[in-house]
Amino acid sequence: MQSTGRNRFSFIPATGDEQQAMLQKIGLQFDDIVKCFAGNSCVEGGLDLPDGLTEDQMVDYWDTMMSQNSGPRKASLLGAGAYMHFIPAVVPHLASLPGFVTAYTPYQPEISQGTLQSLFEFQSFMVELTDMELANCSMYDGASSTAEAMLMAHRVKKADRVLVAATVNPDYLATVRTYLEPHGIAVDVVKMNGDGRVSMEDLESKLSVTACSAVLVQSPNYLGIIEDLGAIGTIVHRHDALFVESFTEAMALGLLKYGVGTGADVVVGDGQSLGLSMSFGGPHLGVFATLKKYNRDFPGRIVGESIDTKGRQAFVMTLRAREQDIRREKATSNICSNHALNALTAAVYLGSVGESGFRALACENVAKLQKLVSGLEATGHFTRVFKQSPVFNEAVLASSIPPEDMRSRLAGVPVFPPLALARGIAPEVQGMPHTYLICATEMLKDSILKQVLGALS
Amino acid sequence: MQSTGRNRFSFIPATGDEQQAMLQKIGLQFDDIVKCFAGNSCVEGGLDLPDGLTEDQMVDYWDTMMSQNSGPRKASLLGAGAYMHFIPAVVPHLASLPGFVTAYTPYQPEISQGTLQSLFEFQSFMVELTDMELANCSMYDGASSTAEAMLMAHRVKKADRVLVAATVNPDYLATVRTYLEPHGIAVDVVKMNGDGRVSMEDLESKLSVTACSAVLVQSPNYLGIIEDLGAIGTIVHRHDALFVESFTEAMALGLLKYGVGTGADVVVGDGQSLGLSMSFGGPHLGVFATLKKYNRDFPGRIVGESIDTKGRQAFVMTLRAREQDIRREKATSNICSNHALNALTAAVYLGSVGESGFRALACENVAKLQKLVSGLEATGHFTRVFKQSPVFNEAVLASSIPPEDMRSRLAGVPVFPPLALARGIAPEVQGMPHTYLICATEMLKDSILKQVLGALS
Amino acid sequence: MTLFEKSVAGRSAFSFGFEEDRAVAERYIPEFARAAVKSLPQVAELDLVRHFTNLATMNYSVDTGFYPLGSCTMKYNPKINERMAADPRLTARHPLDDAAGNQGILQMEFELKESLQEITGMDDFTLQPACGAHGELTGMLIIHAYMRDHDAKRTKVLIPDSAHGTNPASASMAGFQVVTVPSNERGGVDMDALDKLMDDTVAAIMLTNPNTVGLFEENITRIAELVHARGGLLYYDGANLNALMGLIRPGDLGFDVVHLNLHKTFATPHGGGGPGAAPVGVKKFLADYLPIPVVVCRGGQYALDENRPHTIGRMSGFYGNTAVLARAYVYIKMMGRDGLLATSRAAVINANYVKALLSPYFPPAYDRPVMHETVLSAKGYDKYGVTLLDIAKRLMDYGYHPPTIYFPHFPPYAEEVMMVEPTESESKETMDSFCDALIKISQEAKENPDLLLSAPHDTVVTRVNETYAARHLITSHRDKKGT
Amino acid sequence: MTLFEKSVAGRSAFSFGFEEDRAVAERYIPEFARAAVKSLPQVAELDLVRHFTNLATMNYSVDTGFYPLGSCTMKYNPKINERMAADPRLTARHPLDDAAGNQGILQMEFELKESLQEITGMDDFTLQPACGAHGELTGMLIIHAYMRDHDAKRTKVLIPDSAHGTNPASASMAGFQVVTVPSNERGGVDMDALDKLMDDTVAAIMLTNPNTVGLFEENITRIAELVHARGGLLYYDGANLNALMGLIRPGDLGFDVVHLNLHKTFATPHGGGGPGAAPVGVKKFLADYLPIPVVVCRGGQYALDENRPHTIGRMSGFYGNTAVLARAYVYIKMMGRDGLLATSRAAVINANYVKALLSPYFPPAYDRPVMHETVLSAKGYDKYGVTLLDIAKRLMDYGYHPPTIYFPHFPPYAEEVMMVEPTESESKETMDSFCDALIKISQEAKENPDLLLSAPHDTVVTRVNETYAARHLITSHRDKKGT
Repeated sequence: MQSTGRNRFSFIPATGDEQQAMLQKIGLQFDDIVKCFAGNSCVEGGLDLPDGLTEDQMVDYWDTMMSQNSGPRKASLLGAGAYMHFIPAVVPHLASLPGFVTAYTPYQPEISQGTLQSLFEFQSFMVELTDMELANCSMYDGASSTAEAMLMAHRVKKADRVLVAATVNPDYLATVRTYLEPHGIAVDVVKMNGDGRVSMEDLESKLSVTACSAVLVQSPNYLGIIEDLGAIGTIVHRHDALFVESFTEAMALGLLKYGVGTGADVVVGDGQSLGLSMSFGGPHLGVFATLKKYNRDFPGRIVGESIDTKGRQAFVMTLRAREQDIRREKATSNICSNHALNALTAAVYLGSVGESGFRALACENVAKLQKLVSGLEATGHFTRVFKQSPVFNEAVLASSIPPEDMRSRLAGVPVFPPLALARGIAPEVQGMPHTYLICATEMLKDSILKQVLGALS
Repeated sequence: MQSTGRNRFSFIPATGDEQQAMLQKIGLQFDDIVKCFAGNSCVEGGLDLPDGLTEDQMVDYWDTMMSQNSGPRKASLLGAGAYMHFIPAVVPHLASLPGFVTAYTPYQPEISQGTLQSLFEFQSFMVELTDMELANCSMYDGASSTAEAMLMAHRVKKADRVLVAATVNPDYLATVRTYLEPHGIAVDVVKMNGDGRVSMEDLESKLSVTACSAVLVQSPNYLGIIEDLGAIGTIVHRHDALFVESFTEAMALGLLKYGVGTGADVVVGDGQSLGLSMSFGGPHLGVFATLKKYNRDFPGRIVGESIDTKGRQAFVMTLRAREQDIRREKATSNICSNHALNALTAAVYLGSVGESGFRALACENVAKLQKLVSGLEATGHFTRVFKQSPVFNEAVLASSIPPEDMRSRLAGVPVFPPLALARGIAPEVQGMPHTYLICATEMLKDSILKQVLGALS
Repeated sequence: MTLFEKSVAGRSAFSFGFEEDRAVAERYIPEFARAAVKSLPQVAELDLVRHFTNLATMNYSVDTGFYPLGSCTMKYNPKINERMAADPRLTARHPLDDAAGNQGILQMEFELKESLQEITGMDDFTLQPACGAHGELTGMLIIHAYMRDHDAKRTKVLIPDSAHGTNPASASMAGFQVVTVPSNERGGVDMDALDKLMDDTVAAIMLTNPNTVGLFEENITRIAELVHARGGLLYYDGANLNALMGLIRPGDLGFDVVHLNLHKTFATPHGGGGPGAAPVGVKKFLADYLPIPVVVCRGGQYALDENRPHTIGRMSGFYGNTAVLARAYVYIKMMGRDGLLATSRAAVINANYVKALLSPYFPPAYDRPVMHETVLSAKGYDKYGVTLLDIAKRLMDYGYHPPTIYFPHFPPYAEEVMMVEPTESESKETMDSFCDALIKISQEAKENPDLLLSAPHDTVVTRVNETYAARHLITSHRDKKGT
Repeated sequence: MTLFEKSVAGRSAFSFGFEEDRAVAERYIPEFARAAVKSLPQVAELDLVRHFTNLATMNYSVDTGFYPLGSCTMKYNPKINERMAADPRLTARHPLDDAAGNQGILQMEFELKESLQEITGMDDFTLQPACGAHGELTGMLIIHAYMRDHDAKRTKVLIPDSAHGTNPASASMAGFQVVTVPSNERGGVDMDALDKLMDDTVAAIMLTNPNTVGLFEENITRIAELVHARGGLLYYDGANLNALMGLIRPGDLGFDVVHLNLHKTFATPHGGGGPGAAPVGVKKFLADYLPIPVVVCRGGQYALDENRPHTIGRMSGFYGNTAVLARAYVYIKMMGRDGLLATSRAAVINANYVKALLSPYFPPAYDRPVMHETVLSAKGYDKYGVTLLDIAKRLMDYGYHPPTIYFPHFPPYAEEVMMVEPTESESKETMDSFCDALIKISQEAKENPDLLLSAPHDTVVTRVNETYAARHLITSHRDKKGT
C-alpha cells in the first residue's frame, strides 16, 4: 500500500524513509496495523476520486468554476437575513492573523488569552448592544440561536407550547420548528396586523388559551418593520412566558431598543452585519444574550474574567457545568464549537467603527432606504405597502414590474435585485400585483441609486 | 489653525482635548511653536488638495481607476526583465505577517531576530544559487545592483573604463551609464556576434587597448540567449578586470552555471521571479553576491551569525564599517534601506518550492519556451533568429505580423503580448520584417498556449 | 486591559462619509430609537491594530506549534485554502440571489458532496450543519423523523460510555432518551451489554470509530448486524475519520448516518472555536429526510432543492458555512485519491510512533496498535504528588500545547489519561522533541515535582483560577464597571 | 535554527504539475547546465509556515509596539493601503505592456506626482527612486548634470555636520566632493562658516529641515539667498517632512531639489528595511534632467515619456516601486488637505509633549521648541557607570523599541544623545507610559545599574556580540557548514 499522491509531500512531512524508520520503532508494518482493525475491509481499489491537483492547477480550476458566478455587486437590494455592508480593511486583516485563525478552542487558558480576551470583549459588545446582562461567546447563526432560545425557554418554563409572530423570517421559523418538533412542543403562529406588525389582540388571545413557554418576535421583522417590543413585552410577561426578541440585521442594534428596557428575557439574532461577509449564507454569527437569572440555563460557552496564581487579570471559560462535555445528555445544549473567529471579527468591527460610527451607520441605513423608497415611488411603478409602519433598512413595496423583468432591468446595474415575496405575505395593492422586500444599506451610494432608479423607471 | 479633516481621527489618536492638555504641559500654543520656526511662511490658505476620502470612498475611487487597466492575464509572452511566475499562497501569507511588514531595519538585534535570521537565510540562498561566497541582504533591483557592481569594480581596480556586452538589457546598460557618468568612467560596449552572443574577439580586443575595471555580461542575455560565461571569464581574468555576471531572470539560477565556476567576481541580478509579483516594475529585488576578498568593498548590508551574552545563536548586521552611516562620503555605497521584505519573500519562495521544485521549474521554463517556439514556427508566421544559440525562457523570433496586428490578434487571449524589438537589435530575416522577444514560463499552460497559437495562426 | 478600558472619548478607528444624522431617527423611528450606545470603546486605528495583534500573539496556534490534541485533529490548515475562500466571488455573494448567478459556488458544493459520498460510502449529503454537534443533531433528527414515520416506539439511543459528550447531548436534543453502553476490557463496545440493551425501543446506536481511545471497533460488523437485525440504525460520529480515508468507509461498515468534521479531517482552521462545518451523509432510504435546501444538479444546472416533503426542515437560516466548505473542497481536490490515503496512513504511523516512544513512561491501557491517536496513562505519577494536569501544564513551558487530558471518562481511563494525536502534519523531529519533553517532565516529576505543580512558568499568565471566575461571574465589561 | 538546518531530504512544501525533466537541460542547454543545487532546504509546508511565523513574532513591529525612532518616522501603516496595493490589477501588471492597458496605474502615479508637487511646492517629480538614499543620488545626479551643462567647475557639495550619513555618501556617489559645514550653537548651520565655504566651486548645499535634531533651520531664507546668489543650488532631504505638511513647503523656502521618503512621511511600511520609495521633486529649470521615464498626461491619456534628451538616464530597470507608491497615494487621498495638516500638527505637539515630560531627566541640548522630534541627553548617567546604550537596551524590557541613539554625531550631541520621534500615530497614553518607563530607568540607573548593564533580559536573545560576528564572518549557511 504505497502512496504516490503528488501533494502528499506538501502537507505530509514524513518521507518514505522516515516512515520506514518509524515503523521499525513501532515494530510493525503498516499493513499489519491496518489488518488489526480493518481485516480485509479496505476500500477495494482505492477511492474513486480524481488524482490530486497541484496548487497552480487548483487555482486554475477554482478560477474557471467561480467565473460561472455573476459579476461583482457594489450594493444589494436583497436583504432578508443577509446584508451587504462595508467592511473596513482592518477587520479581515486582524481577524486573519494566524494566532487567531489556527488556534484551538481555549481550554488551556494560559496559552489562549488572545482568544479568551477577544471573546470576553465580544460578549461585552453584545451586552451593551442588546442591553442584556449576559451574552455567550457566539452561536452558529441567527436562526439556530433563535431556535436555541426557544429550547431554553422550554427548559425554564416547561410548557409545551410557544408562540411565534407571523412576521418572523420564515427560515427562522422553519429552524425553530425543526428544533422543537422532536420535543413535542407546539409552535403556534401569532397573526400579522394590516400594518405589517404582529397583532396584539391575537397575541393576547393565544396567550390566554394555555400556558406558553415563550413568545418570539422579530424586529425589524421579516417585512423590515420595527415591532413595538416594549408593548409586546408587557403582554408576554402578564402571561408568564419568556419574551424572546430576535433580529436578522445587527446594524439595527445601533438605533433600536432591545433588551431589558423592552422586557426581553432573551435577545438573539444574526451578527453577520458586524464586519462579516455574506459568503453565500455562512459562516455567519449567532448572537445570544440573556439575563443573569438564566445563567444555569442558557446554551453555549461564555468567558469570564479571573486571576492567575500571581493575581494578574486572566480570562477563562466559565459556567462550564451546563455544557455537553460535562453534563452529556443533561446539558443545556449540545453546542461545542461555536463561531469564535466570527465573534472576534465582530469585536474588531465594532472596535473599528466605534460608538459614533456604529450609530451613524444605523442612521445612514435608515436614510438610504427612505431615499430608495421615495425614488422608486417617484417612478410610478412602486408603492410602499404598510406605509404607516416604521422601517429600518428594508421595506415592502408593491410593483407593477414582475420578477423576471425586475431581474433583466437590473442586469446592467451592479446590485443584487430585491427579493420577490410570495403571494400572501403582503396584501396586494391595486394595480401592482407584485411585492418585493427591498433593502438599502450604506453601500447604496448615490451613483448606484441613480443607476437603479434609471433601470426601473 | 484648527484641523477638521475627516480622517484625522482614524490615523491620529489625539483628540482636541488631549492636544490642549499636551500643549498646556508644553506651555505653548501650537501657533507659537510654529511661529518659532516658520515665522509667517505658513502655506497660504492651506494646500490645494482635495478633502480626504473615507475608506469606503477610497475603495470606490480606486476601483474605478484600476478598472481602466486591461483585464487579468493568465500568462505572459512579455519578459525582458519582469517575469510572470506562479506564486504559492504560502509566500504572500508569510511575507505579509505584521511582524515582518511593520518592523524597522534591524539595528536592535535583540528585538529583530525575525528579520535578521530571514535575511541570513536569504543570503544563504543567494550564495548557493549564484555559487558565490558572500551575498548581501538585497539591493533595489537588477539594474541598480548591476550598476553598483560596476562601481565596486571601479573601487577595486581604479581603472576609469568598463566594458559592457551589447547583449545586456538596454535598461540595465542605461542604469550603469547613469551611475558611472559622474565619475568619468567610460562605458564601452562589446559587440554582439551573429549568434546573438557577445563577441569574444571584440572583448579580447577591447580589453587589450587600456585597462578596464570590469566586464559586464548578462546571461541569459537580453535576447534570451545563454552566454558562455566560463569562456568569457577566462578572457576577463587574463586582462585583470573584474568579471560581473548579471541576470534578469532569477529562475535561470536553478539551471545555469554562474559564480566561482565561471570566474565571476560579482553576480548581480533581479530576484523578482522568486515569489514576487511584477507590480508594474517594482518593488523588485536586487541580488548582489561576490567573493570574500571583496568584503570591505561591496555595497549594501549583510547579516552575520553571532552569539548573545548567554552564548545562544543570534544574528546581527555586520561589516558595518563600509556603510554610509559610519563612513559617510567614504562609504562603499549610499545604500541604506534596501528591499528586505522582498528578500524575505524570496527566501520563503525558495523554501517553498525547495531544491527539486526550483530545478523542475527552471526545466519547465525551458521546455515551455521550446513548445511555444515550435508552435509559432509551425504557423508559418514566425521563425527563430539566432537558431543555434541556447536559450532559457526567452527567444527572438522574426515574424511577418506587425506589432499592431500582434496586439489585436492577441486581444482575446489572456496573455501579455510579446515585446516588439526595435529595428537593429536583431538581424532581419527575409520576409519577416518584425522581430519579437518572446517569453514563456510555467504559467503558459497548454490550454493558453493553444489559444495563443490559434490567435496567431 | 480590554479594548473598553483603552477607550478615550472622541477617538475613532474609522470614518464614513457621513455623520450621525440625528434627524433620521426622529423623523422615521420616532418612538423606537434607543439612546446612543455610550459605552462602546473609542480607539484610533493603530490602538485597535496593536490591541488585537498583541492578543493574537498570546495564543498558541497550529502555525506556531504542535497541538497533540487527541480527538481534535489539529492538522495544518493550508494557506491556499484561505486564499480561495477569500475570493470575493464567494464572500460577496448573497445567498438569496438567483441560482443562475451562483453556478460556481453551487458546483463547488455539489462536487464536495460527491467527494464526501465517495470517501464515506454514503448516498447523499447535506452540507448545512455548522459544526460537529450541529451535525450530530441533524443526523439524530433525521433518525427521529424516520422512526416517527416508521416505528414510533423507538425513542431511545444507545451511546458507548467512551463517547464524546456531544453525542448524548445531541441525541437528547433530538428528543431521544439516552442509554449508555459500557465498554469491554479491550476498549470496544461490550457485546453482551449491547445484546441486552438493543430492543425494539431503540432507534439507533451512535458510534465513533476509531473510538475515542484511538481503537478500531473490532466488533463493528457484529454490532451492525445486531442493531440492524433488531430494527435500529447506526450513527457514525466522524470525529476520527482522519484515520480511515481510503482504508475503510463507514458506509461499507453498515452505518446509516454519518457526520464529518471538516475542521478536523479536512483541514479547515479551528478559529479558536469555530466556525467549522459538519456535513451529514445518509444512506438512500434516509435521503428524503435531509434538511432543506439540498444542492442538486439537473441538466447541467446546479440548484438548491427546497421541495422535499419529508425533510426535517431547516437547521439554520441559509445553507451552511459555505466559506468553510470551500476550504475543505480545495483540500480534497488537492489531496486526491492517493493523497487522502497517504494522509490516513501517515496519521496512523505517527500515532503508533508516538505510542512506541512514550509507552515506557506513560503506559497505554491496552497494548494494541492504535489508529490515529493513542491514550496513555499518567497514573503512577501521583506518588510524586503530581497529577496529569501538572504534567500537561508543564508541557507549555517546553513550547507544546498539552494533549487532551482526563478524557475519555470511562474505565480503565477514568483518571489520569492523556490522549495524543499527532496527525499526519507533524514531522518526525517534532514528535521526537515532544516525546523528549514529556520524558524529561516524567523525570522532573520525580526529582522536582514543584516545577510541575507551579507550571506553567513561561506563559503570559500562570494557572487561571476557575473558581474565582465562576464565583465572580464577570462576563462583560458592564460587569466590571459594576453598573 | 535556520531553515537550512531543518531540511530533510525528500520533503517539499510545494508541488507543481510537473517533475524535473532532466532531458530538457541535456537537449537544449547541453553545456551550460549546472549540477543540481543540492543544498537548498527541503521542508514541508507546515514546517515552512511555523518557521517564518515564529520568526515574525521575534520582531518588534509598529503593529505590536511603539517605535520612538528619531528621524525614522515609524508611523502607523494603514491596512487599507495594503489592501489596495495587493490588487491584482496592479500586482499582476507587466511594466512593459502598452500604456493603453495601464491607464489606471498611470493615473494613480500621475495624481500622486501632482499631490507631491503641491505638498512640497516643486514643479515636477520622478517617482522612480527606490528609497531615500536612491532619491538623494537621483537628486544629486540631476544637480551634477545641470552643473555639467551650466557651470562645470562646481564640483563640491556642502553638507552640515548634523546630516544623515546618506547625504555625504550620495553626494560622493554622484561624483561630488563633500565639504562639511559646522553647526552653530543653536543647532543650525553656522552662517559664517557657510559664507566662507560657499564659493564658485560649490554646486549645492544639502539640507534636512527640520534638521536631524528636530529643529527648524532658522536662517533658511538667508541660506537660500546666499547659496543662490553665489550660483549654488539647494537640496532638500525630505526625511523630516512629517513636521511640515500644510505648514511650510520646501519649494517656497527656495529649495531646488527635494526627495521624499514615502515610507516615513507617507505611511508605507518599512518592511524590516525596505522596500521604500523616494520620489524626487525639482523646480522647472531642472525638470529636463529627471530620470526617464516620466509619467505624463496628454489629451486625457496617461503615458510614460522616455523622450527627454537632457535626462540623467535611468535609475533602475523600470519605473520605481509602484506597489509602494500606491500605498502612499491611498494615504494622501485619504488624509486630504486638512488631514495632512492635522498630521504635522499632531506630530509636532507630540514631540514637544515628550520633550516636556522627559526634560527633567534627560535635558535637551537647546531649550527651544522642537518640531517632530527631540534630541535629549543622557550624559549625566555615566557617573552611575551606565551608558545611553544601557538605557536603550533596558527600554526593551519595558516593551519599547529604543529611540535613535548616538545620532546625530556633531557637538554638542557627539555623545550620549537619543533622538525621540513619537509621530502623530501615537496616543497620549502610549507617550505617557513610554516616558514613565524612561523615568523609571533613570531611577534604576542610580539604584541598580546592573539591571541596565545586563539589559535586555526579557527578549529572545540578550545583547548580541558584534565583534564575534565580524571576526567569524558567518554570513551564509555555506559558511556554517564550513564548505
